[in-house]
Amino acid sequence: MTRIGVITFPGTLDDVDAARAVRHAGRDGAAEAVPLWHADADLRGVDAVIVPGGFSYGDYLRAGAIARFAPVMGEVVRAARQGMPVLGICNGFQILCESGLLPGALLRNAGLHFVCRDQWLRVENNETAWTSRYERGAEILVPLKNMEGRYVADAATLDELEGEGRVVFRYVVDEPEPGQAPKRHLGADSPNGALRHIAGITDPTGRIVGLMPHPEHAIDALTGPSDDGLGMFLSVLDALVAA
Amino acid sequence: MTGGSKTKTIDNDGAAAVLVDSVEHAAATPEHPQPYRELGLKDDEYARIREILGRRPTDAELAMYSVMWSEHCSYKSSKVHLRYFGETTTDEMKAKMLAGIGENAGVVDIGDGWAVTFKVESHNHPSYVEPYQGAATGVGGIVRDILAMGARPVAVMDPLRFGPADAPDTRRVLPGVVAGIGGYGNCLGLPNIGGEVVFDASYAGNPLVNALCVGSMRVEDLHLAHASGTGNKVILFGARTGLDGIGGVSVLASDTFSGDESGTGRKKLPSVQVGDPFTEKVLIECCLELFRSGLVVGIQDLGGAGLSCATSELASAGDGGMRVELDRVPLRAEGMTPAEILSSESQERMCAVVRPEDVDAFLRVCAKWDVTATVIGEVTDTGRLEITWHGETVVDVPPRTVAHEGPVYERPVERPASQDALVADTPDRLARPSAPAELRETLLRMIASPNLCSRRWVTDQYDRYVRGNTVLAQPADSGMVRIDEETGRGVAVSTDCNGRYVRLDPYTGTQLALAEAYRNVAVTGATPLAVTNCLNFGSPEDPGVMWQFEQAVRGLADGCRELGIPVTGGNVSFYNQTGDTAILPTPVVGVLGVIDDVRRRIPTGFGAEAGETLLLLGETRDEFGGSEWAHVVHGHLGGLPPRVDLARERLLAEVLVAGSRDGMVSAAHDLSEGGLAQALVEAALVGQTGCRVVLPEGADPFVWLFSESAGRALVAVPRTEELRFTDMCTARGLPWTRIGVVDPESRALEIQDVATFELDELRDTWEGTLPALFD
Amino acid sequence: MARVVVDVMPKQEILDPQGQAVANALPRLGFDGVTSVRQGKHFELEVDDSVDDATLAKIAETFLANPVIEDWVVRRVDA
Amino acid sequence: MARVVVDVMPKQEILDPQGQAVANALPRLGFDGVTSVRQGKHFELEVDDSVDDATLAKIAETFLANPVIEDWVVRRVDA
Ligand SMILES: Nc1ncnc2c1ncn2[C@@H]1O[C@H](COP(=O)(O)OP(=O)(O)O)[C@@H](O)[C@H]1O
Ligand SMILES: [Mg+2]
Repeated sequence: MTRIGVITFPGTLDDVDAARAVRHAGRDGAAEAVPLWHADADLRGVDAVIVPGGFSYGDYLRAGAIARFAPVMGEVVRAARQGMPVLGICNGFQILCESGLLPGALLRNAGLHFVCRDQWLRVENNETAWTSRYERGAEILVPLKNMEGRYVADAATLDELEGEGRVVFRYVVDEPEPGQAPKRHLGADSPNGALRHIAGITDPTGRIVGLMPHPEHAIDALTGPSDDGLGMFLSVLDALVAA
Repeated sequence: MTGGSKTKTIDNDGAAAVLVDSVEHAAATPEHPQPYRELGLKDDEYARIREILGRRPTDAELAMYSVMWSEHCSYKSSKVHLRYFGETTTDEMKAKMLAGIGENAGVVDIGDGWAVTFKVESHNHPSYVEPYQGAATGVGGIVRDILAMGARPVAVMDPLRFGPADAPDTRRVLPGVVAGIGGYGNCLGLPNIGGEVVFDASYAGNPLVNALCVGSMRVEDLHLAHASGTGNKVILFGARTGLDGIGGVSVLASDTFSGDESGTGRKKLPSVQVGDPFTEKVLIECCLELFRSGLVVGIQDLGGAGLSCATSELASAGDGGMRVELDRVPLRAEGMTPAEILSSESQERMCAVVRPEDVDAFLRVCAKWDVTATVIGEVTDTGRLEITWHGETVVDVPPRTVAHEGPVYERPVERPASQDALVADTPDRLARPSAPAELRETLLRMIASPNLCSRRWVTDQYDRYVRGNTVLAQPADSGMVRIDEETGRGVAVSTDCNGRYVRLDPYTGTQLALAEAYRNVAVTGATPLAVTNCLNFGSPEDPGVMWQFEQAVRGLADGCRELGIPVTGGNVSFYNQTGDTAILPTPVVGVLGVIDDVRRRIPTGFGAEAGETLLLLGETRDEFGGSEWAHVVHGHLGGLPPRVDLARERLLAEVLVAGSRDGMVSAAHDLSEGGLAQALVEAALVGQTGCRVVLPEGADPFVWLFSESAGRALVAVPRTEELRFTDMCTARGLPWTRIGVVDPESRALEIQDVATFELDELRDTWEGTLPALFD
Repeated sequence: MARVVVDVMPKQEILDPQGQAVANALPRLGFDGVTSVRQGKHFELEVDDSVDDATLAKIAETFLANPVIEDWVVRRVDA
Repeated sequence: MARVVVDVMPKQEILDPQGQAVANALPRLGFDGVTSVRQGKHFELEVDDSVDDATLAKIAETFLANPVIEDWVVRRVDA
C-alpha cells in the first residue's frame, strides 16, 4: 500500500481535506494517509508528502516563514532532495518556497482581500509526479482560497521556469473567448496578481510541486465545484506504483 | 494615603507595586468611597451588594459584580420576558433538546448518535469602534461558546446590518467587519456557510455584527459548565491575561482608594480587544484532544467579563464553592490589579475543572499544543467563591449572587403612540409600475439595490470550503454541512430578520423572521429542528423599545410553539441607538434543520435536470408593507407587514422535505425580500440557466413579481415528476401555480408579456453594486 | 521632495500576536537572548516640500495608523 | 539589554499593493503632494547584551526578511 504523509503544523487547516483526498484516490485500499506532526523529525516511512493548506503559526511573520523551520521540514527537505514526491498546497506551497525547495515567493493578493472562489486552471505540464493523469492543456475547476497567493520571482527565474516547462498550472478566466472553442484564456489579471498567471510550479525533477489552489477540495462534486482535483492524487499513486 | 493601616503593598512578580484592597481591609473601612456609578451600578444595586456581603465590596468584588450585573451579562431588563420561552416550550418540543437556554449554547440530538450545538451572539458596539478587531473577536467568542459544550466547531455564519450602503461611515465599517470575520474565521479553519448583509439608515452608528457558530459532537461527549467534585482543580489555559478590554474597570486602578491619580493610576484604557485566531485554532484542537482523553470534568469559555464570569458561573453551577489564587494567572502586562485581572476580556482563554489525578495528563496535552495552562485554584465545599492575591483574600462571595442573582427589572412597556400613524400609512398610495418597460426597469433597479444585490463581494472573502463538508454555502437559502461522512447526515442553518417588518408589527415581524429562516431550511430539503436568536434592540429604558422587545419575544415563542421547534438559546443586545433613535428592532432568528443524507439537498439554481417545470408554491397577495420595493423605489416604510400563517409554513416545509426525499424537486428557492422576481433572477443566475415564465391569466404582473407574501417557494421539478409532485401538493392542500419552464438552452430570463433579460445583463446588474461601493 | 518614515506599532497594552509568534519561534531556530519582539508597520513616503508637518501628522493619524489600537511616530529623513 | 529595530521593505521592483492603496486614497481624501508610499514591516526587539551584530544580521536575513522579495535594515537604538 502506498503511504502518503500529510503534515500538521499548529494552524494547519486543510490537513483533513488532503487526507480525505488521498483516501478517495486510494479507494480500493491502494493508499493510506499518514499523519505527520510538525515537531517530529520523522516521516514515518511514507512514500510521498503533502504539505497542506492553512495558516501555520498564524502566518504571522510571512506565510510559511515559521513553519519552514519545523523539525519535520528538515526531513521533508532531505527526502525531497532524494526524489520523494512532495506536494505543497496553498500554505504548503508558501512553505516549500520559504524552504527553498521551490523558487520564488508568495505575497499578499494584489486586491488585498482574502479571495475564495472557484477557479479555472490550465494544466501546462502533465509530466510531473502529481499531474500525469491530466492531459496537457486540460482545464480544471478547483477552489482558490488564500490571502497571500500572488506568485512572484525575478524575471530570470520566471524565464527559467517557463523555459524548462516548470509552470504546472496557470489561472485562466472562466468565460471562454466568444466564438472560440471552449478554450478559456488568460485574463487581463490573475485573481491574485500572480506574475505570468502562475498558479503552480515544479522543481526541475518534476517531483516537487506547489500550487495555490486547492485540488483536495475538488474531489467530489457534493462538496466542491468539481472532482477535477482528484487527478493529482491519482497521479502520484501511479508514479509511486510505477517506481 | 487615607486607606489606613491594612492596605498592603504587594509586589507583583517584581513589577510595579500594587495596592490591594483585601476583604479584611474592606471590612475595616466601611466608609471608603467607591466609584460604583462609573462602573455602571445604580445606588440600590450597590446597596444590595453591601447587603449580600455584610460589608462594602472590595475593589475586586466591585469589579466582578459590576460586570456581571451589567445588562450584557445579567439580562436584567430582558429576563422577565425571556422566561416566556421556557413557559411555551412543551415536552414534545424538548424531546430532541439535550441542552437549552442557560447553557453556553443549545444542543439538539440530530440522530445516529450525533448532537449539534449552535448559537448566535452580537458584537455590535466593538465592531463600530474597531470594525476589524470587533468583528474578529465576535467570531472568536462564539466559537469558544460552542467549544465549551464539548463540540467541534464546524461552521460559522455572520448576520450583519450596516447604515446606508453609500454612507462614508459604512465604507469604514463594512470592509473592516468583513475582513475581520474572514481574517478570524478563515484562519481558524471554519467554513463560513451563510449570513446576511442588510443596509438601513437606522444602523448608521449602530452596525449589527452577529456571529453564529455550529458545532458537532457525539451525544455522549456533551460537556456542561459545572465545577463539581471538591478537590478538583481549576485550570486556566490559552492566552495570557492582559489589559485589553478591561474598559470601565480601569477607574478602579486610577481611583485606588486614596483617590491618588499619581501613583499606580492607569489612564483609561480602550476597551478594544485584539484577536489571535492562531491561538484560538490551537486552543480548539487542544480542547478537543482533552475531551477525547476524558480529562475534563467541566469547562467554561472566557468571554465577556472574563474570569469574573468564568469563575462565578462555574462555581455556581457546581455543587460547592471554589478557591482561586489569582496571582497564579499568567499575565501579559505588568502591574495588573486583581480587579483588572478579573475583568480582563483577553481573548482565547478557557477554564476547566479537572480531577487532581488528571492534572499532569491535562498539562501534557496543553504542552503538546504549546498552550499555556496553569492550575489557578480548586473546587471547595464552602459554598463560597474565594479569590486570593498573594495570600490576601480579595474576593469572598456567594457565587450565585454574582452569576445568577443580579438585579431583575420590570421595565415599563408601552406601545408608542406613533405606531398607529405608521401602520395607517400604507403603501397603497405609492405609484406602481405597470407598463412592461417600467416593470423591466423596476426589476433591474431592485436586483441592483444594496439589500438585494449579490453578496459575493462579501462572501468571496470567506473560506467556505475548509474541512471539506460544506454542501451548501452562498448563494443558497441555508448553509449546509455534512456532519457524518459515512452516512451523509448533515445540518442546514439559516438566519433571517427583516427589521422593517418588525418595526411595523414586532409580533408578526418576528414570526416572519422565524418563518423565513424555517422556510430557508426546508427549501434545501432539511427538516427544521431548533431555533436560536440574537435580539438586537434599542434602549430598554425606552418603554417603546421594551414594547417591541416584549412583542418580539412573544411572537417568536408563540411561533416556535406553533411550528413545534424549541428556542434553544440566544442573546440579547440592547442600547443599539444613536441619541434617542433606536435601530430597527432586529430579532435575528436562526433555524437549524437536519437532513439524513446531504446528497439529497435541494440546490437553488435551475438546470440540474434536463427538463424542469417551474412551480410557485403558496399564495401571492397584494402585500407591500415594509417591502423592499417600497423601500428602494419610494423610501417608504408604513402599513402592516405581510400576513404570517405558520400552519402554512409547516405544510410547505413538509412538502419540500418530501420532495427532497423522493427526488421530486431539482431546485428550490424561497421567496422573501424582492418577491418572485428576485427568486427567479437568483435561481437563473446561480444555475446559469435561463427560463420562460408565464404568469397566470389575469394576474397583476407587478403584484406577482414583487409582492413579499410569506409562505411561498419557487421550485423546479423534473418534468417526469411534475404530476406526482403537484398531486401531492393538491392532496395536502398546498396551493401551487405552474409559472413556466426552465430552458436549458436559453441564456435569458423571459417573463412573457413583461420583458426578457439576458443572463449576462442580470449578472452584471446584480453583481456590480457592492464592488462599485466598496472596492 | 522629502522622505518621510512612519512607524506604526500596536499599543503596549494591546495584544501583538505577530510579534509574539516571532518571539516564540526564535529560540526554536536556535537564536537565544531575544526577550521581546513587537511587530508593526513601516511606511516610506515621498512627499513634496509643500507638505508640512501638521499634514503629515494628520495623514499618519487618519490613514496609516489606527489610533484605537496603535501608536505611531513620524520622522523626516534625509533622502 | 539593548533595543534593536529591523525594518523590512518589499524590494523596489516588487509591486506593493498596500502602499499603492494608501497612495491612491490620499488625494481622494484631500491630501495632495504625497508622490509615493511603500509599506513594509517594523520590528522592535529587546535583546540581551550577549547578542552580537552578526547574530542580529542572521536573524534578520534568515527569518525576519525573505531575501527573495525584501530588503532590510538592522539598527541598534538607545533604549
Ligand atoms: N454576511 C454574510 N456572510 C456569509 N454569507 C452571507 C452573508 N450575507 C449573505 N450571505 C449569503 O448570501 C446568500 C444570499 O443572501 P440573502 O439574499 O440574504 O439570502 P436569503 O434572502 O435567502 O436569506 C445566502 O447564501 C446567504 O447566506
Ligand atoms: Mg432565502
